[in-house]
Amino acid sequence: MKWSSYDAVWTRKTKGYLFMSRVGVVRFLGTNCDRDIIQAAREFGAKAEFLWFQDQFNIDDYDAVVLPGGFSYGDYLRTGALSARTPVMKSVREFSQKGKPVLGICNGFQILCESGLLPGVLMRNQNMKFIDQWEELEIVDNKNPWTQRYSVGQKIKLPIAHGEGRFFAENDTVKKIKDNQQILATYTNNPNGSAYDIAGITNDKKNVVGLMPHPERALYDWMGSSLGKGFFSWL
Amino acid sequence: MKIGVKVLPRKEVLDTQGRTVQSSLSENGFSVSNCTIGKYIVLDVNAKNFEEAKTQVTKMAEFVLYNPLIENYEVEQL
Amino acid sequence: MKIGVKVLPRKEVLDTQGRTVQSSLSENGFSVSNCTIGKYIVLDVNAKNFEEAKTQVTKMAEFVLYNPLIENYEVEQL
Amino acid sequence: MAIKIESDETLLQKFKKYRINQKEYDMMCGLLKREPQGVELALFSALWSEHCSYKSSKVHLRKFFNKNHRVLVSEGENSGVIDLGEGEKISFKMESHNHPSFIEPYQGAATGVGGILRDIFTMGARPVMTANYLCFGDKEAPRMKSLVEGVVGGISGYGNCVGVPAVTGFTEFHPSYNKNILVNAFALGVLYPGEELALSKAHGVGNLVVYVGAKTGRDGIHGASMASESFDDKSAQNRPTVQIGDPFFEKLLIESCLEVIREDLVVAIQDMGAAGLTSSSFEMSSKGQVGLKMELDKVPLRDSTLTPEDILLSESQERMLLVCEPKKLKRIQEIFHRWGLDATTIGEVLPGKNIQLFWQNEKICEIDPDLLVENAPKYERPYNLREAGSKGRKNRGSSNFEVFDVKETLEEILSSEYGTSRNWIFSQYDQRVGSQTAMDCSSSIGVTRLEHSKRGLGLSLGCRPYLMRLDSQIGAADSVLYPALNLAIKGFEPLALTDCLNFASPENPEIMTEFVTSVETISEVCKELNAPVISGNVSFYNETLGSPITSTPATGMVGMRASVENIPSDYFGEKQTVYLVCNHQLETGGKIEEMFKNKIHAQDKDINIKDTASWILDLLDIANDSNVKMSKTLGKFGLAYALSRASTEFGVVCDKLPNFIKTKEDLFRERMYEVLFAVENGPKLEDALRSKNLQFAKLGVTAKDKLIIESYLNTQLANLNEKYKNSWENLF
Ligand SMILES: Nc1ncnc2c1ncn2[C@@H]1O[C@H](COP(=O)(O)OP(=O)(O)O)[C@@H](O)[C@H]1O
Ligand SMILES: [Mg+2]
Repeated sequence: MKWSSYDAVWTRKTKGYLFMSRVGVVRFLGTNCDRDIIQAAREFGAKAEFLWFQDQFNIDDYDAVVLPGGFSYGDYLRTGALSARTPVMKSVREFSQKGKPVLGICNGFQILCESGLLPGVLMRNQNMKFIDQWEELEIVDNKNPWTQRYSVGQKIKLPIAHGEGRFFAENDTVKKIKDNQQILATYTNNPNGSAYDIAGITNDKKNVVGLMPHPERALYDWMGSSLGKGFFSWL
Repeated sequence: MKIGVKVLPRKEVLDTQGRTVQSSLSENGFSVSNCTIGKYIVLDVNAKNFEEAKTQVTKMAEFVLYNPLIENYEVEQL
Repeated sequence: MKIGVKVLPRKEVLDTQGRTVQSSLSENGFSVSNCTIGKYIVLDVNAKNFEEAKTQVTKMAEFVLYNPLIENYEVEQL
Repeated sequence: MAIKIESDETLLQKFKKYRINQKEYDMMCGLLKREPQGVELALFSALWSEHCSYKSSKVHLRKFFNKNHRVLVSEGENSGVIDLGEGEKISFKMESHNHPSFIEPYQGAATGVGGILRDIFTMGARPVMTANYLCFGDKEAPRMKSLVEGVVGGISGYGNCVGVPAVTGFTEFHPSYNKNILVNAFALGVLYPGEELALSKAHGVGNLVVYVGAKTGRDGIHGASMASESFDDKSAQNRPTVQIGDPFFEKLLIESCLEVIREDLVVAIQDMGAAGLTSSSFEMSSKGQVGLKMELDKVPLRDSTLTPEDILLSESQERMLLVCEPKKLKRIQEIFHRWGLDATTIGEVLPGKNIQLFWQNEKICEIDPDLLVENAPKYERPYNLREAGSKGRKNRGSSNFEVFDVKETLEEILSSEYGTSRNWIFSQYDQRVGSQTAMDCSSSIGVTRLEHSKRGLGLSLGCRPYLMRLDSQIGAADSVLYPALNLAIKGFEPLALTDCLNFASPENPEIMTEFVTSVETISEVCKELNAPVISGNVSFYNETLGSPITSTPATGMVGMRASVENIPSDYFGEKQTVYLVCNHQLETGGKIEEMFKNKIHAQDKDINIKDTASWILDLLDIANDSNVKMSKTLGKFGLAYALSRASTEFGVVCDKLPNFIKTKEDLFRERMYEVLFAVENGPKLEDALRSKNLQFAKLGVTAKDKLIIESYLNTQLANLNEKYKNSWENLF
């Protein structure tokens, strides 16, 4: 079976096909949330495996691709800049152009921006420091695969952990993002100076999503919140 | 040949680092009306003359060394 | 008056950023035999001439702009 | 034996350069039966330094209780290892980086984290949590604010990038650290079922010695011997090149080293820490009792002007040495290469037991490593037996401190650097990477979940310097009892301990007395708790121009709980009854000034270690069986402070205080030891406490948004919380 869009994955699930979605988790040098994502995806019944930054992959082999957080290439030069120019990103681009679901979390979000798959850029936090803390988010869009399990306006608690999470784009770009309903989620108390309190955005086709907070760190009550589940439970 | 690439934040972009340094300088009695902080990259390339080196380095800059959304760059010979 | 301060890692000190950027450039087919990455700071100071500005900026550099244990700096007029 | 005494200046100059004294020089000559030549003096200098040889502490460290059924390794390796019983093993250790952090706080602290992580993954364990123990000087002391900022920045910059969560820590301020701050880093790693330990013992004649990781530069040459003397005004001038840490390289090393270890490709592996290539190779060779040939010109260099001696002593970061069978080299190189790293053969294992060093095909040194490792000097430095009772206590101050207004005093404490939240520090640390953190730095212990079994590992750091200033025996006992108590009341059984003993000069008998007392006391408490000391580190010469730091035996205690679900919280919740459970040993405390600047008031009593340890283990049962919803240890500033910290959403209405609290002052005294428990089912807890004959008092029930303590205090929580959470930035 070959599936070309997230709708297909979704249909299969609702129709009760016995099917495991296949998730590719990209590992760059310095990625450090890779094992977390594998664990999260498997927890919800998906078949998850690593994709190596030096290798291109067959886009038909996966139903979704995740770019996990971390410090790829040590965040040197600019966050995400060196990773965005690795061979695996050619496949990720192709994958996303087919409308298949891509999620970039934290450093993954930065890489997606650097590679142009998402608009804008993530800059140093306003206070110039790394910030790890729990934040309340409001889900603004759920017409994309990754937040389909949430309702619009829903408030969820997720942890952030980044030094460069201040979303920036030129005025007309930001306006476009807003008008196109590409804002995925916003912070209730903006921790880093992000434009429009943006915590996450989608591309215009809504299959590519970037998010600064870490849903994989909020899967069970013992982690402090279980409201990050929705990002993976649809897989 | 040693080439320098100066990468500076564009004017319309908020330069948090520059702002922080400026306010720290002002607090300590230095008078600075503006402070902008960017990167300086020194590259050793194999080239016969500056022109040739500049062509090479410009390619690198366009490829990865700067992000046009937020930065400008200049190439100079060292 | 606009003054530029170039702050670069000292030679004997490991430049972690330069090391990684160089190898990434090489992997992408650019030939660079060395890459060093530092900061570039542009300061707007009130001074009659470069000499005066340089004196001011040198004080600032010693105060906060560079870390003498790991960096060197140069002041130039822009 | 007649030894030619080089009376000319060159020898004295050499002594100075290599930080060697005449007596030790004579010892070297005796062992070699000649004078050291060529690079030998450099080798001796490095390996006989206090830092590498533990020459002043070895005879005492041997006394540590360090074996029980769980312990797999507790001496002779990079880090200790215990077995958790369901196929998992863990390895943990704590290490100091005080001197480098004072010189260059960011890089010093960063490389401290890097170093301790290497000690852990060298054992084949994947690092899963870190913690840091920090002592700073008075915040108004010169450079202090920037030291705080730099140290925290360095730990954050390095730890976050390698991707190991920081789950707890400790931060204190006292003028004795003004010119000698303490930066101690802790790391813990796990070996999952079926994964084998890696060791550092070289063996197998013909096997290859392989150098992995970063190239060698001029970083930190003579660092080990520098770290083994006190600061003086000249230290600034003969600083070695600052070592720069590269967390990105470290991350690549972690992944690649674990991969080669998992594939069983290495015979031995060792990180290059203090005294770099010298100590790693000599220790591998000495432990395995095999010879090694090393071609120094094959060592990858960042700076081509390095001499063989520089190469031997460089402390460039992120480098490893390993020994492998020749047929496995190719696969090893493949793996490292995949991770963007180089693996270079620089030598081989030889028959016999000498180390032979070559430079451009010429043998420049041949020496038996045992002369440098096994035969390093061991000193029985003079010390006194600790005098029992009040005579042993140097710093007993008066007890007459006065509290005028409870609320005012409380607010003053909550907004001082001694009592305010460390949130400014730990919000800069990634506390959750790995997605296994069940309790982060905002809690009294750190907890990580074991991926395979779902059990929880708890971590609490010990040593409260103000108690060490009172009395080294009380302080040292507390540095094990307090973290054990913190763990027990959350349901974590104390398993084992690591320590980092920060002291001034061992040549000072008073300091040595505190050192010996600390080691013996820590060992005694560990034995009572059946929690052996499995690893540790000694840092001497923490003094500047003759003024010593507070003797600070920092510890890290690790405990285990059957599950990470429903761990008692640090905060009160709805409809809970609050109890104070106590086992009074002695009463200490006073106002902020007394505790942290001047002398501390204390009763003239000792801690009964046996009694306290068994009380702690009783509380462990209670915490696990009685549906405890909230628990908290009372520490500095006593009950009032603890209640205010536990009251975020819900406070408590204490209508009746126990009879040992009679005055406003009593609300701020620390009675070692007391804990708070809050439960929904009061009678059940009372029965359990009674059945164990534990002393307790009911304080009251929880209430939303307010804290009431008899007629002493009646306040809304918002204000207290605001003071606790947001004062740091006003202070620094
Ligand atoms: N340097 C540090 N790094 C990380 N966490 C820290 C650090 N210092 C303190 N903390 C956290 O702050 C909490 C409160 O600190 P403190 O008030 O000293 O201890 P306690 O909770 O035992 O009274 C600690 O439990 C610890 O988790
Ligand atoms: Mg070691």
